[in-house]
Amino acid sequence: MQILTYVLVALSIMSGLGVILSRSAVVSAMSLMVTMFLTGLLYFSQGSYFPAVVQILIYAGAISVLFIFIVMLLDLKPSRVLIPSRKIVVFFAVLAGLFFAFSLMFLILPGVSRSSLVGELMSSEGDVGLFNAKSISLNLLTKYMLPFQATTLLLLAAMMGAILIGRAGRKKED
Amino acid sequence: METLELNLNGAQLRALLPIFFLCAMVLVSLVSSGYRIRGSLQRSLGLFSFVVFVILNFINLPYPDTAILGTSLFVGMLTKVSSIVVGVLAAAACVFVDEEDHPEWLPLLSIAVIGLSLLVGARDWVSFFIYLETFSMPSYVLASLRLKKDGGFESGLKYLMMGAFSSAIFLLGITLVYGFSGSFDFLSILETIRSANPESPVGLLYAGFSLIVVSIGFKVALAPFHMWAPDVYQSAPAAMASFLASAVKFAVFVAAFAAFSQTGILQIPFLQASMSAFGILSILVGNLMALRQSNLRRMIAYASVASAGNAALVFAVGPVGLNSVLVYLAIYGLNIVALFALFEWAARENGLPSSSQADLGCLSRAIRGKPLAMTALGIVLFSLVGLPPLPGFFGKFLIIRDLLRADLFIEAGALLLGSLLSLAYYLKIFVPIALETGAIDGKKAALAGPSSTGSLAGFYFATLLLMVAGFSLAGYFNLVGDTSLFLR
Amino acid sequence: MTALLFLLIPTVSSVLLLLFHRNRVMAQWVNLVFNFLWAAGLFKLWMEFRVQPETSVFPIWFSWDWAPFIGSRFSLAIDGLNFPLLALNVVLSLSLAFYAIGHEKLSASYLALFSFLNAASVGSLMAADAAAFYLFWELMLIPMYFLIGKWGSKNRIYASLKFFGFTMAGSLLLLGAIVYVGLNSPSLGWHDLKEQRWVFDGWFSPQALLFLGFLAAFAVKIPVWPLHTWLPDAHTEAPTGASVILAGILLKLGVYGIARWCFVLFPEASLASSTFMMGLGVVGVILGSLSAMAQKDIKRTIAYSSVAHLGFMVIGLFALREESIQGALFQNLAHGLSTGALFLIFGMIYDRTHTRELKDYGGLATKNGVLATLFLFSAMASIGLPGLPGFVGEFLVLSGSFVTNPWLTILAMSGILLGAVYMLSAMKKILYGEVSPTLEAHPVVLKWSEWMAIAPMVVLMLILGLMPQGFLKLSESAVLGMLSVFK
Amino acid sequence: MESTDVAIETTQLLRWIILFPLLGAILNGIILRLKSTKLAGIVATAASLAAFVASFMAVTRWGFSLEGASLVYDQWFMWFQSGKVSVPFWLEYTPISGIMLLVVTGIGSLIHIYSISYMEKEVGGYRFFTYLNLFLVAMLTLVLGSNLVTVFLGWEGVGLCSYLLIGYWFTKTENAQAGMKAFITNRIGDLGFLISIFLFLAYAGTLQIQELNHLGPQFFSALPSWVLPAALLGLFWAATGKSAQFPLYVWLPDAMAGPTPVSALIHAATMVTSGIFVIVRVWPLFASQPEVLNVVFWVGIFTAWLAALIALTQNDIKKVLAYSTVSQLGFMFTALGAGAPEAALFHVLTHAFFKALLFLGSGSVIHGMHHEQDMRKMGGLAHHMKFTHWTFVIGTAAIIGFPFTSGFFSKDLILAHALSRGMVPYALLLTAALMTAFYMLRAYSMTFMGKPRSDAADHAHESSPLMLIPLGVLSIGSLFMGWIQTPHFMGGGHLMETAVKSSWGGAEAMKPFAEHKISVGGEILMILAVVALILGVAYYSFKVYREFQSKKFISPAERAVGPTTAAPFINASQNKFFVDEAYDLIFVRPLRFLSGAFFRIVDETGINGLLHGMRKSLDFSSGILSWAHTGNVQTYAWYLAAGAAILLIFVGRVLL
Amino acid sequence: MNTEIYIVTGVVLFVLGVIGFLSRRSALIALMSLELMLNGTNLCLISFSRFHGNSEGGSLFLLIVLVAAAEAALALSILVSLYRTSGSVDLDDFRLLKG
Repeated sequence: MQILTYVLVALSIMSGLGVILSRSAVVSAMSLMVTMFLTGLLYFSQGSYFPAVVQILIYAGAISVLFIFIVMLLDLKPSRVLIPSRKIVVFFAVLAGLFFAFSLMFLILPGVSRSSLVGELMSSEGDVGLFNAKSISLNLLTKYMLPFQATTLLLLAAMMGAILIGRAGRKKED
Repeated sequence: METLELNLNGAQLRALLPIFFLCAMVLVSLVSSGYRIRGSLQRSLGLFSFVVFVILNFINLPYPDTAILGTSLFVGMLTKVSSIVVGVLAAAACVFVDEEDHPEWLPLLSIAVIGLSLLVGARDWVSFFIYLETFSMPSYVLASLRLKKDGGFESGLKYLMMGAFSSAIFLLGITLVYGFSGSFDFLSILETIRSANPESPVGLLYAGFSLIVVSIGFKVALAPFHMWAPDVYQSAPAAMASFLASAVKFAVFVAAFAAFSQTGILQIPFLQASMSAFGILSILVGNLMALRQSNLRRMIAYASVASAGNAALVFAVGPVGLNSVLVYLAIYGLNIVALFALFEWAARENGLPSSSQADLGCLSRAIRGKPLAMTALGIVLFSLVGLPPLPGFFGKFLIIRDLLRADLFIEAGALLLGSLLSLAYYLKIFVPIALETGAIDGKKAALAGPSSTGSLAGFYFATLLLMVAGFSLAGYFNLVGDTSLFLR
Repeated sequence: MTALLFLLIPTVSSVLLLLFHRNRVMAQWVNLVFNFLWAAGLFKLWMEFRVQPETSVFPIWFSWDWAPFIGSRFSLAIDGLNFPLLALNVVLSLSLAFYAIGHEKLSASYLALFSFLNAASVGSLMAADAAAFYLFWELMLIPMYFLIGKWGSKNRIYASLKFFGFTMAGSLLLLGAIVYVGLNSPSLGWHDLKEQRWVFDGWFSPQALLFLGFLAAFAVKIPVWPLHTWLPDAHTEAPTGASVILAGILLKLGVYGIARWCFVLFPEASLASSTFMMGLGVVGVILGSLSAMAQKDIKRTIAYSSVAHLGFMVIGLFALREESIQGALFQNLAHGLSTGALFLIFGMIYDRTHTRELKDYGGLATKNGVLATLFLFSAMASIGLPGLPGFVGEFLVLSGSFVTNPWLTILAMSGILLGAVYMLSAMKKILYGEVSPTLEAHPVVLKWSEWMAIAPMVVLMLILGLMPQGFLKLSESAVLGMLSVFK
Repeated sequence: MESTDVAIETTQLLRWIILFPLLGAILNGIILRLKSTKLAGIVATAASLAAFVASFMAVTRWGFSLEGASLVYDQWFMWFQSGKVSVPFWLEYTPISGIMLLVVTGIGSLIHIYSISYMEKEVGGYRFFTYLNLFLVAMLTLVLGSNLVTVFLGWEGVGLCSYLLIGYWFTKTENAQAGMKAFITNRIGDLGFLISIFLFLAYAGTLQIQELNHLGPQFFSALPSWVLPAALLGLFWAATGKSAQFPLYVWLPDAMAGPTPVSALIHAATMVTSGIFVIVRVWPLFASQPEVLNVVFWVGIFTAWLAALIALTQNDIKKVLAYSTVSQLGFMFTALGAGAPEAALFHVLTHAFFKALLFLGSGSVIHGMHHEQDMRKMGGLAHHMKFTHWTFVIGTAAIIGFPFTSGFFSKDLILAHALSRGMVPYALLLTAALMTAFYMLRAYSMTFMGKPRSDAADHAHESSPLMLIPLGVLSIGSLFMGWIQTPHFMGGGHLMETAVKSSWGGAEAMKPFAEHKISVGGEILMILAVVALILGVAYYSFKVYREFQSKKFISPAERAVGPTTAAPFINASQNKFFVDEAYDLIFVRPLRFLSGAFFRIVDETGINGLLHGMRKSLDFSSGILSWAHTGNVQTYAWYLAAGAAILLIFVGRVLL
Repeated sequence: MNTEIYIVTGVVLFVLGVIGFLSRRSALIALMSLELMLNGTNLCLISFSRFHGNSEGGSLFLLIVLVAAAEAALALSILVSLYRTSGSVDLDDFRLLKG
């Protein structure tokens, strides 16, 4: 089980690398989808089945596909990661990223390993009732009712924006 | 398993009434924009809905504080006052909305107002995040409402990408905090911190808090996370830009202040210090950058970075500083709205389609020989500079008082220095308008542009509101009394 | 109530004058009427002031709870320290109202700004509350900024910015200090603040820093060397009226402010800084005089002479003796009148010739003997000829400071000599010799209103010079009361 | 007033002495502003005469010797008072004031009368008379003032009037320049006066002259030892300015640019002697400080010598008289320095008469010559201007000390006192007296003897009676004034001595120097020798210059003094020993340079430069910042990420 | 299985996203990197939630998915329009507003 988890972790990181390293947007989008999927599997591996399902259905299934659609739609030429003027950008980006990672790890790991967080996750069988679709939905419908409702407004706004902007982009062609 | 508790009692319903009303108005305006009704009508509708929103909040003022659905909304004095301010700012922005704009601005603006007024009442990070997104999403659209004109796409894309990026950082932050405490609730987090033992993974907590601070810094455009602000303030439609620069900044600041003080961020000296460090940096960067701008809106954008810095300094004071942040930013917001309206009007007078490219010559060509407008401009600018008895002075005064009370001399010094630097560009505005007598380079285009009366009205309206705000300060302090009441 | 009335008259007039922005002449007359009204207000003030008991310390005449949330009441008070300056302000303003009559450039908005400036300056003189004081202190900047920037001469925009920037820099420190001073006080009122005693042990102690904060604003305004470089520019570029008020009232507010606020609130720090500030005063006197000699521009010369004279006042203040402070306060009036008159008279000449260059002048005494005499009279008053007010002020200042620090005083006395050098050189060039082509081309013939403008100043100078005792008595108890904090 | 056993008498008479001329000045200058110079002159003269009458009344009332120790005050009003400084505007009568009053108003009135005619052709001459009256006001204030500040008021007032009158013909820049020079040089001196005032105020606490006299040396000996000498030297320094002593005498010759009556009144008879007058008023203090007196003494001798040397070669008649005045003032200071205030004041009195006479005489000549002042163009005027000639002779006789004229008595008194201080000073002073004889006879001969050397001289006319009457009156004074104070062996008057001694409000002055007794015979012998010498020199000079011809005497002084080896010296003398040039080089130019340098270095480069530098650095830093704002969204995000990373690192550092 | 590995994975994914966002020239890929960041966050969130044994993290996870979808939709619509108007989705091309 543990080995499986390590394999999944390694794979997901590799596919994550694929997202940011590939020359072609299509490859990136596919890698993204794979990463999403692998992450879903990671959820499974720790027993969070409902999130895992959601992840695979919505993320890997919908959002990634949306990206792929757009990539197809735009018909982009493969872009090089390293073109001369961008070397410096890449360098600084990697630098910032490494610093970010380093400092995060530096802060998190000692705490995590020192504390009560160390140890087994609760076994996947014992507490299915606690951590399933129902409990999550209960939260959303009681405690987080208001934010949950607010997301409708959020989605409405996003929808209006997409329509508005999409229409405007089309107008140009007319 | 908690019991399903969805019954709202009367008090809670009344507390929610303004929000409900605005939600209803979102639908109404959505319909009206679908029918492409006349711009001026849409404007009136907007004005109506925000004025009613403000009135409803006013009516709510005397009622006792109400918590709704646990931690997701707390309707207290702070929430109500902030809602009033946000509503007023939105109404002021409504007055000079461009009639040619897509009528969808109204539902979007209403959603943003809802998000902002909820944000202040959020008492857990989940709600906070969602409310944050609730106003962010329409903001992205509002920023790119101009679309192809004036770099609307570009600024919209930048704003959206940056917003999403900072949201991701914010999310990581609350995730880490959650990892530490196992809860999103502000007060429980504070409890966990209080009961933390040496074994507790405080690194998680601190890392989370830091990331939250950074992303909030982004939202209120603190240096060095401010760079989106000039682009957006310049290229969004004037009214929307003024809303983003005033109401959003106000509400996020106040909400962040409330959240930070309740969840214990303001009890951590280092984060307080880093907040004020960002503040000092903002003051320097904002003022210095504003010095070299020729585009009026860009200049004001940088100036607003500096003002955000002023407000950020108060974080170093701790929870007692809330009142001064609130007053300062509310007044500042009115100033900004007035200025944006004025710029829009000046651009129209010059036959420009919008004020995105308005410069000083443009403004002075328009305003010369109009004593009333010049007086109002004087009031607004000197209020920004912080000259008494204009309202801007009191805001600054309160901030300085808080800073000095906490013996934060460097911060106070930075604020004063910033005020001095800001003189250079605020006074520059007067030069071609009131001081030079010769003709101004460039010429006034034929008046082919859209009508300008709305923007002028917006300018006067905002200036009037500014003065009213100044006069009602005493009443406001009577109302809220002791500042410690503010935070429960 | 009278104090409020006195404050409201110029305020109201500034608003009303705007109504006449289409009719310049009308506005000028209305302005004159308002100034007479103001003078009447002063008279009423005087009648009430006269019967006020001498023992009362800075008695409050008017109070209004305007901003309780910052602990401030809008209160106005009058005692012997500020009353003479109020009177001076009225006199100068009346003079300028006469001067404005028939002047082509002085439009309604100019006059309105001017009235506004008047309101602000008397407001800051009367304010008995730190926040109210700061309010008026800052309000003075706005009209002055526009007066210089709009109605000034060629370099006016630079000058107005410099003026605003310098003053604001000082004011902001003042603001910081005011805020801090009020933190533990029941209110920002002068009387409450006076009761506060701040710790003074070394220059980083609270009292010292607060003192410096207050001092910064006043030192810029005075201006104390080396903060003076805004003054020559502002004076030179400003229109005549603004120059007169700048020299006559605004600079004086710095001196007044130090006496009113710095000394009373921070006695130990004042005492400790005495020698240093006197030293700065001396440097101001000497370098101001030397710089005045080097100028080729007449208004600049007069401006630098102000730097030197105000240096004397600084010396007098910080000598911290009754006679020297009295002298400084009296010098306030004397310098206000003499330098005001110099600016006014030269302004009238400038209105006709449009040049400030010394080399363009000569032989004015041939063309207009009376004006030349008055010009010379003012110059003599300015360099402290006995019998004219400048002497009394300088004499008292130096006689006081001589006791405190004889060496600095002797150094400062060189200013008396240098003053004569630059002033008389300038006078020689302007008044005497052959008539210059400029004056030949532009005859300087004054209107009746312009004579009316000069007259009150000259008469007052004579009265002050020969019978200063009444004015000294006026401020005596206030100064003594102020000095009592040092014991 | 401090309580003394001195009786105080109050009066209101004294103020009228000042008020009359003031009224005259106001009438002339402000109210009437008459077109006719003559009428204006009459108004002014009336005012002056009224003052003379009032002075006369005062003198007759109190005389030249106050009984016992009484003080006469006119307690007019409190000028100003604050803290320790109390300056009442009181007037005080003392016997020496009485003498000065008579001199000032008397000679003043004569000169007013003279001016009516002298200035009759002036347009707007009312200005002149206003200034003259104002001068009287100031001078009388100086004389009557009861405390040092009131005296200072008069002191500066006369300076102002002198400034105005020297520059009266202001269209010529040189005249205005001369006025300014006078004023500024005097101001240099005035600083000493002020320092002295401040010292008295700080240490003695009073400025009333009689109180200071009463405090006396005993009081001051309790103070730091430098206080009194410093204060007195300050006063003396002021006196060197006002009374034209080395080093501040340079203004007086230039002051001759003014109208001649002014030179007579201000720069010969009255104002320039005020330095001596003031010193005499506080004599009890001076008498206690022999060191200070020594300074006074040597400065006096040096000045007398130097000025006489310069006067030897001057060709401008007024310049000769001016340097002569400086020289004579030097005599007076020598007298003071020798501890003989009465001698000094006596010489003041006689000098006032004969020098005024000489000036008015030269004025008459100049008037007759149509404003020609160069003696080389005169000659033979004795025939054309008989009356003027004879009065000039009397004046010359008086100044060179012709026996039994006024100058004879006063000068011999001074010489006698100088002798008591040693042979060297005596010899020096005597030389100066001999030089006086030489240059005066030279001036006389060149002007009146020989043949006319120009058309103007040929057609010179005698002046009007209005100008001649004052000449006559002054001649009488010059001849007989000496008899009021004669040597002891002659047994005559000693009015000066008594007047001076009773002018200190009852305070006693010690004798600063040991008396040097000379036998009466020796004294007579000495006087005779002196007279003989003087007359010899005078005759030589007369002989040499009687036949002076301008063509022949290109450098007349060269011929006079003898061989060519002296040429550089003559050149130097003619050029006033380059003192003006030296001052220009040492003081004026450096000052001008300093002013420019300070202005440029401190103000423009320093402070303004700093400001501009600050602005530039702001521009520069905002330029750098602007470069950081690339406009690329990824840069923006980079700052966000980097900011977060840095914050995290700092958190880590703080935390762990 | 301990939580550590999941957290580390989440953070690494997040940082990979950051690097991608900062360095890739194509706006599209930058947006994908953004999704990667959110994905990393989600992983952390779920792990923490799982660890603490309460479902709050799961609730937030759902909401994040929702927001991410909305953001992606809006961003992509802007991108499409941009591509249509300017023919490019390169971020380097959009720097009219600067300084």
